[in-house]
Amino acid sequence: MVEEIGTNEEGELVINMGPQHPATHGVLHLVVTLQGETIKKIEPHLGYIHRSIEKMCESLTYRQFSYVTSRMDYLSSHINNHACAMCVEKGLQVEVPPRAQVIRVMVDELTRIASHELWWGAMAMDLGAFTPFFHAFRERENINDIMEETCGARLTMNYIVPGGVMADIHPNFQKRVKSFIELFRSKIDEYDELVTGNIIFQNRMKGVGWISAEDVVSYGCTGPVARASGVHSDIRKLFPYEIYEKLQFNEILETGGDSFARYMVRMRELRESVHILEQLVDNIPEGEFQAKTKAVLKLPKGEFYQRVETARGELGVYIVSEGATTPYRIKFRSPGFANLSALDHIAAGGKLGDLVASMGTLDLVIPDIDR
Amino acid sequence: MTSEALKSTITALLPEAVFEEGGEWLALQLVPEQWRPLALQLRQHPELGFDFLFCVTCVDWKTHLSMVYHLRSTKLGHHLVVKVKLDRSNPAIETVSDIWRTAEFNEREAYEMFGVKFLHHPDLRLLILPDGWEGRNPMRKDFEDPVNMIKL
Amino acid sequence: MFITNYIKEVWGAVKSLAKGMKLTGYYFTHHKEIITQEYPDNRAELVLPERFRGEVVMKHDEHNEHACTGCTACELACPNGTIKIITKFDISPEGKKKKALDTFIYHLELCTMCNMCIEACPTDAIKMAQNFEHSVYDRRQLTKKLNRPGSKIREGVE
Amino acid sequence: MPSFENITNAIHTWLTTHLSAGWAFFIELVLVGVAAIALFAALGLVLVLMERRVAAWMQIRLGPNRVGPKGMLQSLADTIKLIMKEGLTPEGADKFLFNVAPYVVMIAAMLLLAPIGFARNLQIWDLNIGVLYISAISSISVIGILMAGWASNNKYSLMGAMRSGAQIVSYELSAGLSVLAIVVLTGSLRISDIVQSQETGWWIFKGHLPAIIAFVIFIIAVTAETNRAPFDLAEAESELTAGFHTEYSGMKFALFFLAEYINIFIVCAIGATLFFGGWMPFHIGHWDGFNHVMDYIPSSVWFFGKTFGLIFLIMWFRWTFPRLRVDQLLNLEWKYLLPISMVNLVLVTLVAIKQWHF
Repeated sequence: MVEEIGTNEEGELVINMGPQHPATHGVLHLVVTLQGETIKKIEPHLGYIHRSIEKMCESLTYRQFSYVTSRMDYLSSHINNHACAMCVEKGLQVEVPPRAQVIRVMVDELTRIASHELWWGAMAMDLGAFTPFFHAFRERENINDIMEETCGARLTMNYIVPGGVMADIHPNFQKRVKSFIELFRSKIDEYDELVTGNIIFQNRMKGVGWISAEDVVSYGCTGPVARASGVHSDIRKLFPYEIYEKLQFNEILETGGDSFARYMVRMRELRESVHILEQLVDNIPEGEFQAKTKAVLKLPKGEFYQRVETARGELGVYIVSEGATTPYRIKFRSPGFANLSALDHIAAGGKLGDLVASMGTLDLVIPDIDR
Repeated sequence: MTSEALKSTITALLPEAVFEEGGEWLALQLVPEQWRPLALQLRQHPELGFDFLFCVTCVDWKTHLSMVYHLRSTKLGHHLVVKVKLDRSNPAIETVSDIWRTAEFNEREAYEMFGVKFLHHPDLRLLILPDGWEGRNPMRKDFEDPVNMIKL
Repeated sequence: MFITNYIKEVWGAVKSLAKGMKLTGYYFTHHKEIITQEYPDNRAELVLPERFRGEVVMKHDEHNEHACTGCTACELACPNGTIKIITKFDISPEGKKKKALDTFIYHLELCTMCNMCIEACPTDAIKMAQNFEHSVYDRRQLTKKLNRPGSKIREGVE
Repeated sequence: MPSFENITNAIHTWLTTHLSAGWAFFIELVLVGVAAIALFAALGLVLVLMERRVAAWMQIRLGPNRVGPKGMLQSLADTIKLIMKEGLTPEGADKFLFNVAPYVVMIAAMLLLAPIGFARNLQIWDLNIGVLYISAISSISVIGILMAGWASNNKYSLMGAMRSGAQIVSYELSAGLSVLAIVVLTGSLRISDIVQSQETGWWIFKGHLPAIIAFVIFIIAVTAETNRAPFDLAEAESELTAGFHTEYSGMKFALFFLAEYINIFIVCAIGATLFFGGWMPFHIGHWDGFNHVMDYIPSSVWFFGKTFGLIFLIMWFRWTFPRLRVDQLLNLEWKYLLPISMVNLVLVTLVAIKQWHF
């Protein structure tokens, strides 16, 4: 006969969501305590794909280590490489040529769009709508093609290197980006028709997974999660790097603090990224795409911290150098890790279905958390 | 607030504070006992208001460990780096997870990777490593995995 | 008042649902929007951009000559030990000993296509091929020897 | 033109002339059973293929295109795969209930086939309480789902089954009430009477607004009753992995899968019968010429055309909408559908009494 299904003394049901579960987008393991359908507690268990990238980087040279970081948050691999490259440049005090800076920002924004696209499709799928996933991938495919042509790979490009970019842009790059912008502007309205306005979707999202501005800061959430609660956290605005200072764009802020606000922040960021691309696509300055650097890079003794805004929030690269060719200690402050720590706070008290919505809007990428 | 002003405000709170020059941001060197009382002050002092702990790092210096806390004030926009020197054989420091909630996970990570004990931490368990791993700290410099080490 | 609000609410809900259905209905009836690529069938027209990084190959010209001097720059640049270069000593006609390439071993199973070896190569001897169909039944086949049998270094490459 | 009536009558006469009445009746029963199972198998294959095709086209994909011409044999290949698979029974499961549950669901679906009129004079059992019979039997499948969920000894399965129980029991109400609207208009529970009453026009046209409201409620309620998206909470793969059939594999899973599609077919057939006249061709009042032209299209084509139209509608829902949350699902039923359908029933009664319908 059936044994009593594992309830604890209070009659709460403990279920393991993951490590293989459709809603966790990877090998995240959540131990969820439920009372009926209501969530009492969520305990994340990590480490299923922990590769100890920080330790690996200690044995790689300053030129080599950034390729590993593509494998952290693989959806914004360019931006990870960018952070590493800038941190090394900060140590070497290398001036990056303006052409390289513009190219870097452009691929960053393309990556951000691609990442948000995938998030949008995957989140709609979490809520049970399958079609948006394919529609999102259609546009993401365009970005991947652009990346493939210029950077040589589709996901983990290793294109941004210390000193600039690995290769000059492909002759077709500008043309293709322009046609992508045109296409994307029309498709993004379709997204709103299909998902944003949908009454079922809005009911699933509004008022779900609310987090206050104080808690956002206390939990260290950054990126769209923080901005949805009205906290200024866009590194591109707060501590501008590269050419972001000279660009016209808005930091997207919402005040709702719930899943719908987080959704809207990302949807509006898509438009904002397209706006940035529009400003740059015809204004790529001529010149070198890479600064002259030594063959073997050696950072002076000291500590260097560089942060960038990835699609998920603030990524910090902290290098402790002893003056050798390899970093002594390297730490990645990953946005996903902090966002995940708030999950218990955000989703407890909601329904099981709300957990999926909250998790979807936190936009967790597990390799980013597990590093 | 400029780093000079920060320096004087912090010196008023903790006269024996040792500052470190040369970095991007003002850095402060502490011993473990000084850390928690100062942390409370840093969080609550109206002129400091460090409400965002954005990076928690542990560094193994072979002779000792040091915890590095990167702090920022979201309202006032200034930064502070706090470095706490720990004994390598028995590293222990008070937790700050009730002051900054983000520290809870970061301290758990530092606990398993470096073996730093965070006193009064609400839930100091392994987060990343598999159960039964206790005792070996993979991120320390002298750690060698007998099974999976690829030497280059 | 309550009734009008109620009806408005229901009407708005139905309208939002109809909007979505209109979109999916559009795609259902417009098959030219289909983006599926039937992969193994479209091999002929599947052209990858020349920068695509599939695997490392060594360039050989028609005389079966390559440009690799065996300097091991690529081996050093590689972050995961993908490349192993075995050198030998050639005796030049003048009787001088000269270091030269014996075997260029490339572990495709370890390679992450980061392009660092290509960047590091001073003589432009290796390049990335646009081949991506790497699956084999025996992983020993993934360890490749890049210099062709009987090949030698091109004249004038130092 | 050979109609189904002629065929069935010919078989009947042939059997009664060659055999005693009892044997003839028995053989007829067997024939009907074989026909029903054959129909099930055929429907399963067609509907699975249709679902995949609809999904693919809405998702700008090609859909099945490898097995057979244009992927037509895809669902056959799936069936073979599922038959070959090992049917696992998890340890700690209640073996008897676990194995019996898919058959309960399947048998409930099969029983529903009896009173449906597929074409003119082609009906397995024209019983006088046809509509009542359908509402009664369709509630049985929830028992099978609850059995599956409970016996699996899996928390996800249990939660899925519980959700399904709450959902089917509540949506039964508004489905029943909207069916009742047509019963009020017709004045009979017999399916053949309901179809016959639509000779001068389908109820959705004749019954004014109340019939349309009843139809909308009916289609929402049956979508929920068959556990289809956006009401697929019992399976909700992003929350409960696969809900009540998480632990099922092989042929037992295939039975659940098939039962889902058969249920869709049946509820759509009922919807087509009640609101669109079943096998009744499209007739307008007393335009005899027009009606006569319409009669040339065989009645089975009308029936299957309407049914598949409704099935497509339900598939369209599935591939467009996100899923509701469990409390919203119950809210929708108890706060919106049930009050509306009750008011609607009053309206329908008024229409029926005052003879306002055509």
